[in-house]
Amino acid sequence: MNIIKCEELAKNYANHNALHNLTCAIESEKIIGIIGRNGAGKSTFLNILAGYIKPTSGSCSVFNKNPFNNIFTAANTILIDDRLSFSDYLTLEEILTMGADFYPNWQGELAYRLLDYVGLPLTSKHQQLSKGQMATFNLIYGLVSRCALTILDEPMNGMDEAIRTDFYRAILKEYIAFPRTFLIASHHLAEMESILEEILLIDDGSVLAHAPVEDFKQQLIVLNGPSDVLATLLADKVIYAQKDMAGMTLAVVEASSLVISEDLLRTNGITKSPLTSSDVCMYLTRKKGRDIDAFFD
Amino acid sequence: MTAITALLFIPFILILVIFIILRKLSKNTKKFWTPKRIIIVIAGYITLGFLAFLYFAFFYESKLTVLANSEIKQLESELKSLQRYDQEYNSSYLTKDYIKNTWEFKFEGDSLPVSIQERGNGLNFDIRLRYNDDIEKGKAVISYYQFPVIIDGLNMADQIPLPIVYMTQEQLFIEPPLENKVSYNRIKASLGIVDFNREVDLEPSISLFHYSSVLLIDVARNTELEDLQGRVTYIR
Amino acid sequence: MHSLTNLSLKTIVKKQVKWKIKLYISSLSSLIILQSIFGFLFFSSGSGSSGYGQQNLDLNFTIYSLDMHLFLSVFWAFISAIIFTTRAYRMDDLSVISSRTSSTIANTVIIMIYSLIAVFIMASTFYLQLLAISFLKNEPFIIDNLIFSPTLFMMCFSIICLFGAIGLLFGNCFKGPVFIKSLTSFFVMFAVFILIISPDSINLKGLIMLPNFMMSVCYLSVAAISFSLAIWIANKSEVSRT
Amino acid sequence: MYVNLDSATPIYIQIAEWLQHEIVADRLQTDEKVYSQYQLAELFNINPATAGKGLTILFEEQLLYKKRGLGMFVTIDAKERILTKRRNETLTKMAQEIVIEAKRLLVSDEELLILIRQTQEGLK
Repeated sequence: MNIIKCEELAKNYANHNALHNLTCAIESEKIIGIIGRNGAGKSTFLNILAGYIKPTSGSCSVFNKNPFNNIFTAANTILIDDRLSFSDYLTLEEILTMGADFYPNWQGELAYRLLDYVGLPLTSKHQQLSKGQMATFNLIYGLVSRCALTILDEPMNGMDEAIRTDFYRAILKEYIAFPRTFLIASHHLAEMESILEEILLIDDGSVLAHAPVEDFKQQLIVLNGPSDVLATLLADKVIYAQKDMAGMTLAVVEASSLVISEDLLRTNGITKSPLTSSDVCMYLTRKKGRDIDAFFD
Repeated sequence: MTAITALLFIPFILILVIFIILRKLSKNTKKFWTPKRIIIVIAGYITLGFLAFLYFAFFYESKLTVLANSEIKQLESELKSLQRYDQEYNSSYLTKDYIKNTWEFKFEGDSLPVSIQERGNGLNFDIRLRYNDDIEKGKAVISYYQFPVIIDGLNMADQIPLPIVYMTQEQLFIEPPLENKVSYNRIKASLGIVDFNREVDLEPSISLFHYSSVLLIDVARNTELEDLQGRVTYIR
Repeated sequence: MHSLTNLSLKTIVKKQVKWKIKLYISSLSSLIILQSIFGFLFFSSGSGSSGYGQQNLDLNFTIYSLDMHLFLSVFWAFISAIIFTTRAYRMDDLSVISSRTSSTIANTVIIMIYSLIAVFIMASTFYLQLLAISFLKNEPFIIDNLIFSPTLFMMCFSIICLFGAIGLLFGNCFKGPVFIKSLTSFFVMFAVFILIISPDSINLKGLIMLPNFMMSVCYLSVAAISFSLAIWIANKSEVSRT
Repeated sequence: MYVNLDSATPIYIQIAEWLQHEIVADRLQTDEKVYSQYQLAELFNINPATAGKGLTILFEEQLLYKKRGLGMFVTIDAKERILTKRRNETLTKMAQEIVIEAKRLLVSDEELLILIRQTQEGLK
């Protein structure tokens, strides 16, 4: 069952278009990584899903309803980002009491245990937390609220490595205990890859790829072989990146475009190796003909 | 226009400034001023206000009490009848209840010259002459009658100053009193802006007899009053 | 799939009111501070005076009425309501289940409750100020009417409420969609223009002549319209985080 | 006991391999219930769907069978099948690679056979 359906979603601001023609469908109870470069429109997309902003055109439905300013989607959605704020009259403990009052699936006990684990005193105020502590608290708040759609926008910003590892595991355990849809936007794809089921790659305001993690990874492959052989082989193919070195060529190409048997590759002295998903993202989103090296020549 | 603008905007700017200062300060005081404590303070403030109210309602003794509407009505009708009697030269309305002061003078002969001095606002009372058989010759009894004066619901009769009456060189001098300055604080739990504007169209809040006080000169029959100014009216 | 939470708008508003009434309480304390400061500044002057020069009696009444207190409360309500629509407060709403609509309805309820409390605070300041004057200045008072009449109470409440509603509407307008923003700016400029060109064209005397109760009804209906407009605009507005 | 994320082998294949290894090592006996996808997910800190894929591979190779509502169990001949498969596929493939590499390094067939024998001796 799809809980999110977006068609031709566009969001224009006065001076730029944050989203254009974004179409996607997200099934329920999956952990999905929302990946994209800075300014790709991830946050805009997530804000539309949370009902905070209204798309300029196109349709968006969450739980089969238009999320914009809708109390039903608001009750089942929580958006956690670094701008989450609470009244400065509330201590962390009171914030948790307030959360328990609003969210019906609230896990108060878990919240206390997690806060104790990370060593955040219940009496401190939200504004006085350090950046990492605040992110940790916000993430705990998002986890224990157990909303059917939990959107985490850069949840680990500012946290140290040990806590990040702990909390990826916490997200996974919470997901197993109470399956729900997680949308996690992050730049740290490599560290969270293992807990993801699917990856949604957004670039330039539209969806570039949406696939299960393994399929996503296998989209691109690296071929390494003699330059002349590869040159003929890849003559009409899209090459994402290429590096020539002493008669050998490294080329990143789309796996699906390569319809040659493994034996043939092997006999031609070409080796095929997979890429990590971060690399795949990087190559997919890199603008054609744009290479940082070019600026230093 | 400028006055109204100033009246409106100066407090407005002041309030804004206070608000900004408060918001700056509140950042530092939030640790102590938790919502619970603020609620206690507000409740305390309202309770104190209520206690102050109770004090005024039960323990505060006001020297002057505001007349009720029915009392005012009664006094007004009383004043009207007094006026009617006065127009008929009937002295029977001059009862002892209204006497505020009396002077007694002796003089020689059958005539009494009267000199009435008008200063400033002029005389604020009527002068009446009555031939009284009970009074022996060569004697004048002057009585000052003060009728109720209702200003803004208050009977101000007691505050009206006495005229200056004296006799020198066989002549009676009557002078208006020195001005009596009185100020009162009044508690009106109402909105002046609204009420004042409404009162403009209502009847004036001062009701008084044409002249609310009368100076009565009682002399024996056959005594002649030399009233050159013609201010004295005879009365039966 | 777990069943989805279905909370009615009413439930959410109730919960929001329950928390907001506690968290916004500092605005009431600022009213107390404001009134105390002004009560102290205009310690002895009273709200009005009237003089009579009759019968060689120079009579001067200093009248202590509620005008100044009401005036302050009205400004306070206006500014507080605008503050409720500022970024910091709106951001706090996002961390719990809410929509712009529910938050604005909750703010409406808060403004009404606070207006009611503000009338009590206003009355308290009035009596406390009188008490202070009677002790410190040792001047006697004449008590015309000490008790807030129910119609007066209602009128104070409705005026404070009205200005709170206008403040809320005003604040929401500038957070709303662009055309509402421009419409509001135009309206405000137009109003200021009219006020400068011919201040007499705005004549409220007819309204003042109405009895207190009718005036309250008028104020409350305008307040209701403002509140509804504010909620309507909120329903159309996006979350702006700038 | 963590999966190697940087490995070229996909995670679900690593899971399948790990389970096969457990069966071969007799830590998972015949007719014994294997880990559920959620247990695997927790164990390896991976997404349950990925773990499920690993189980599906084994199911499709008939190393596991399903009992409705109870989970997956090890089939009787699972260990046998794994061993056969490894012999047939894995070992053959490895042998192929050894032969190709030997050719590249200009090692003659005899030398290669001697090398294998020596290695076998050394491990005994």
